[in-house]
Amino acid sequence: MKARVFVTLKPAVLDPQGKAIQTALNGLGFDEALSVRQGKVIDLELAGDDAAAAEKSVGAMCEKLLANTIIEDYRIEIL
Amino acid sequence: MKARVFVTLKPAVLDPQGKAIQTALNGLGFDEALSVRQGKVIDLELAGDDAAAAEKSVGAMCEKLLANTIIEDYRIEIL
Amino acid sequence: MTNYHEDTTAEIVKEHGLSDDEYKLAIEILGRAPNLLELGIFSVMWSEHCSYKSSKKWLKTLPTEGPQVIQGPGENAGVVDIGDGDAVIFKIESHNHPSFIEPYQGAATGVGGILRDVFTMGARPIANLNALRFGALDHAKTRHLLSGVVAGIGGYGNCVGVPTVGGETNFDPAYNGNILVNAMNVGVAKTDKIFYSAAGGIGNPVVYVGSKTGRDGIHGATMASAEFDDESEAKRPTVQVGDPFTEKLLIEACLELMSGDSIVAIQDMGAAGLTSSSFEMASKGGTGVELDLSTVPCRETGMTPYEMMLSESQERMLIVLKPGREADAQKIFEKWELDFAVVGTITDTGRMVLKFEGETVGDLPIDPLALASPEYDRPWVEVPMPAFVELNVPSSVKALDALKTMIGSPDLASRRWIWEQYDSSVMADTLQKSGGDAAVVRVHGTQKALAMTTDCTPRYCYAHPETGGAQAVAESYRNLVASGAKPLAATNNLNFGNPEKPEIMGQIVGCVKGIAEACEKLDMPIVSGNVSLYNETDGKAILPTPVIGGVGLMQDSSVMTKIAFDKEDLDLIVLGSSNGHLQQSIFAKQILGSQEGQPPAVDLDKEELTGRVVLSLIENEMVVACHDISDGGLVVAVTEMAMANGIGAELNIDESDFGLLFGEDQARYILATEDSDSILLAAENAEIDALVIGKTKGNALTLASGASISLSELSAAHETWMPGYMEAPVSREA
Amino acid sequence: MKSAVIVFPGSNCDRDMQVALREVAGKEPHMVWHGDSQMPEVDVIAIPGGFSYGDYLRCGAMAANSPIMREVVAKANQGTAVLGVCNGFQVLTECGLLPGALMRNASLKFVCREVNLTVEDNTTAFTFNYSKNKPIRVSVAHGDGNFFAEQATLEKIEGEGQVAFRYCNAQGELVDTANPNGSMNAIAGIFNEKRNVLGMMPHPERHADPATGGNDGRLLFESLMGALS
Ligand SMILES: Nc1ncnc2c1ncn2[C@@H]1O[C@H](COP(=O)(O)OP(=O)(O)O)[C@@H](O)[C@H]1O
Ligand SMILES: [Mg+2]
Repeated sequence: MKARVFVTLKPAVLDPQGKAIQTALNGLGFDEALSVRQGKVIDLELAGDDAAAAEKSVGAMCEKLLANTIIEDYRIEIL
Repeated sequence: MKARVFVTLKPAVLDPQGKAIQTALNGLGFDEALSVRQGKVIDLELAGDDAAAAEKSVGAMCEKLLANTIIEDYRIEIL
Repeated sequence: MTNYHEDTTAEIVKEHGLSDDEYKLAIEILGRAPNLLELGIFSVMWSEHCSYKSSKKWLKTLPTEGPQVIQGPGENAGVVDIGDGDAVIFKIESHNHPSFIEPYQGAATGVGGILRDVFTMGARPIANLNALRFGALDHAKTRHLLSGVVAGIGGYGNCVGVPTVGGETNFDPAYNGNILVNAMNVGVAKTDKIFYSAAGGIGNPVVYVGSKTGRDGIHGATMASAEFDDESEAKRPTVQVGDPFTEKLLIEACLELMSGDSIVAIQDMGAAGLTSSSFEMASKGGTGVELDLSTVPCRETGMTPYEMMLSESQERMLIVLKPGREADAQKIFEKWELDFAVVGTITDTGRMVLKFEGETVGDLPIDPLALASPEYDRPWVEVPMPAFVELNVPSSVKALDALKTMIGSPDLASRRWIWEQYDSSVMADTLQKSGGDAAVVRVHGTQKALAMTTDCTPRYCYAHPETGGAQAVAESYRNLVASGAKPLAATNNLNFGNPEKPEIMGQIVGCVKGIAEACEKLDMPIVSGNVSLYNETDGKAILPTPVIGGVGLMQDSSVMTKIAFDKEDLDLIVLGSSNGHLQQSIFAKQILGSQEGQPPAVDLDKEELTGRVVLSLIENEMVVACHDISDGGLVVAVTEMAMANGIGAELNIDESDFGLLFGEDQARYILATEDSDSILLAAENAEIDALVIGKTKGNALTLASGASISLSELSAAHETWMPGYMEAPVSREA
Repeated sequence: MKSAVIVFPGSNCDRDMQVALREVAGKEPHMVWHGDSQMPEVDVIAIPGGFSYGDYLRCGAMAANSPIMREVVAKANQGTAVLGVCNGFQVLTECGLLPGALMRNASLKFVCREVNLTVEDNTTAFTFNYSKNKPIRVSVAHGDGNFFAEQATLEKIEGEGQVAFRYCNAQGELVDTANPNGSMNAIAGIFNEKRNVLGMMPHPERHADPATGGNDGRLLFESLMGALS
């Protein structure tokens, strides 16, 4: 069973990396890039095949390790 | 118009981050994590509202800047 | 008639880079046609990279011995005695091509590789240096390559916790398609705890430790062959990704194992991974080796013996243990969370036998293959000394304006933007980092310190290879001396174009000749090194770039000198002869637009003598600050000394004496002193020219005429060029 | 003063910390491996710099979850002095002993240079050998030292006087060019409320010997020595 976790900076947190990418894109002539934010995506291969259990366990992983909830939000997809 | 780009290491490329996360998860008792790979997700806010044009321009951004196609694959979603 | 194994075809043999003659020789050695796995092994063992087939003949002419040398070239790194039972172990290595393909990972894995060469021998790595060459500033890739390479070097070195303390950086259009990334590492070991790579002890276990093996770095050319058609080429990266965290664990685990007595031989898996490491260990030990490839820890499923033998996955080592020590060793590697597997045994057959899933999949004789690796005497033409060129300085040129232009130019501007991305003070023994002459790192827990530097002036080497080769060694010698260290020995990285062209071969021969003479005369034997050839794109070669990595010793680090003026009213003395040699200088290039003529002559007797005198003056504490004179000449050197601490100088030099101000005559040092009488006397006794050029004073640089420029103006020019260039917005054409 | 230095896989300033503590206290610190679950009885626990677990997910995140950190948190709550430097600071925020988070440097580049710091409070065990009016000079060497806290948290940190050090110029002025990483309010180090836990990005242990960079860092260890012996 597979799960995907998105970890993104909270909207209120400055994202210098996203900003740098946007500046670089604009510099390359991609003026259409109005704003850019960068996050992490973590793909997990999980034992078992109970989606609800997987969602719960991945949620615990996020709280414990995968995200720092002071600055980051996370979202889980069970695939 | 919004687009999302997933940038992931090609399957055969060593992913030290993923490996370290997996070891840490297992160490925390999440034995169900069998394998972990980490990638980037880049969220773009784009000018215009032509989905086909957006897809094309984001593809060009990926080739030029967002992904390192020597070691990374990318996938685009127009939202 | 040539014949082929059923696995292979003429096409596949060609893709492996073997010439017809080499293939015939392979058949002769085996007594049959090699299968694909064996062909792969021949190909990597006889590649330029592993066999040095074009350069071997000339490398043999380098001086490699001396009472201080414990181990010269031929092992993973050179070993030099520094007294009290301590040894310094060091080497330089190139990662040019990988860094051009993928600058971050290419440079990072270059650092990882050279670290392994050094700690394999029992040393704790204590310092990294890097010698970098990039293309034209307006070339589309230069900025991208430079930022990626610097981030990669920092990313790896910072994480493993070894300070990066020095290096050099040049730009020239000749490197547009072939940048140079040479990484040097210096480590310290106990002389009775040095580990070598010669296998021994029939029946001893061969152990694999570190990371798992993946399909990294297996050569693109071999992808087409039948074995691989089930996966697309896109999935088979030839770029290796470095894992500095694992390297750090590997260092600690290996040093922990080395503190006991379980190891017979140890070798890192570098280029050509498992093949060259096992081959070299067996060949050096005069033994055979049998490997069971089914036991190799693999990162991916379905890996073939061919892939395992040729993989260049990073952070791996091969160890021959004493019998019965497997469990002890395993415990250490498990503590550090590293893979550990017994993969084979040492045999007395003199052959390498490869087993996989119970079958023999390869069987090759070791010595015949290793010793028969080709050695070429490639044709070469001597590069003559260019004609003397008279350079006239137009009256419109003003010395201090020229100085400001030069000090803020890409050739001489500060590299702070680079070195601030490197952790230079971790390990808390760095006494002197980037920004001066040599870097100086204390031998932990002692008063001793090691000085280290990398040097090469490619424009001199191009003008006249023999002079340029000697100059690189001489400059390295001077940088060590100027910091107060006695030069000990050197490593070298020979970067050139295609050796099959007689004029390129002529550059190689000339540079090696110059290096050999200089190392002999300056008593800096070459103890290790690396050769990187075929640095060409579209038939255009790089400038000949034989980088010298010099190492020196200070018995008492409290005598160390720096370049900074630390007070006013110090006398400034130039030691050595100033003849006003402007040809091939930065002044000629930047101000006169000339890149013609002869490089400055290198008089090795004078170098040796002047260095010896300067060192004794430093050791007798007569010198407050010291700097050698190199790129840019005397006034550039004074400016660097002044900017380092914001204290200026009044020079009694004529504004129009361009030869004295900017000439690049060799064998010269600037000394700042409170004891000029003693220095002048010492110079007179040694029959060395000495010239009092002025005093430290104020916060400007002033010439005899009263013409003056403030240090803040000079510093601004010096410091702003690189950040300005690197941080400028990406251009639309890029 | 009895001390312990926690060693994680990937720590690389553990020896530097060990030397500084040994030199000042005249006693060999305990080097405590991350897998150990027993913490020796000590007066101060130091979490050194480096790249624990490669810092691959987020700096300090994995180390914060290691068994030994449960012990460190327990000791800190009982009042033992805890010093986290660089990666150690990141670990302390990740495990909740200190507020806020350390993000990528604003320049997006690793930065190693000497910086000047104001000493905001010289009444603590860590700082009482410092003067409030004289900036100190130590090195930073990090890629993720950009201190961030939500507005309310930041106000609380400031209001309670929990800021230990700020980046300043040689004259002690808080100017943007002196801030090497973009930290909010130029924060270089903070205390917990009880002032027994200090996290800081700059490396005092690299400045505990005049030969390698002066004595300004040593004074921190001497303060501890004075307060805890
Ligand atoms: N790539 C680099 N990495 C680290 N330090 C560098 C690098 N390039 C230049 N430097 C530093 O910049 C200073 C000036 O370099 P260089 O002009 O080559 O010195 P020198 O002329 O004394 O050999 C030296 O201290 C050198 O160590
Ligand atoms: Mg020099």
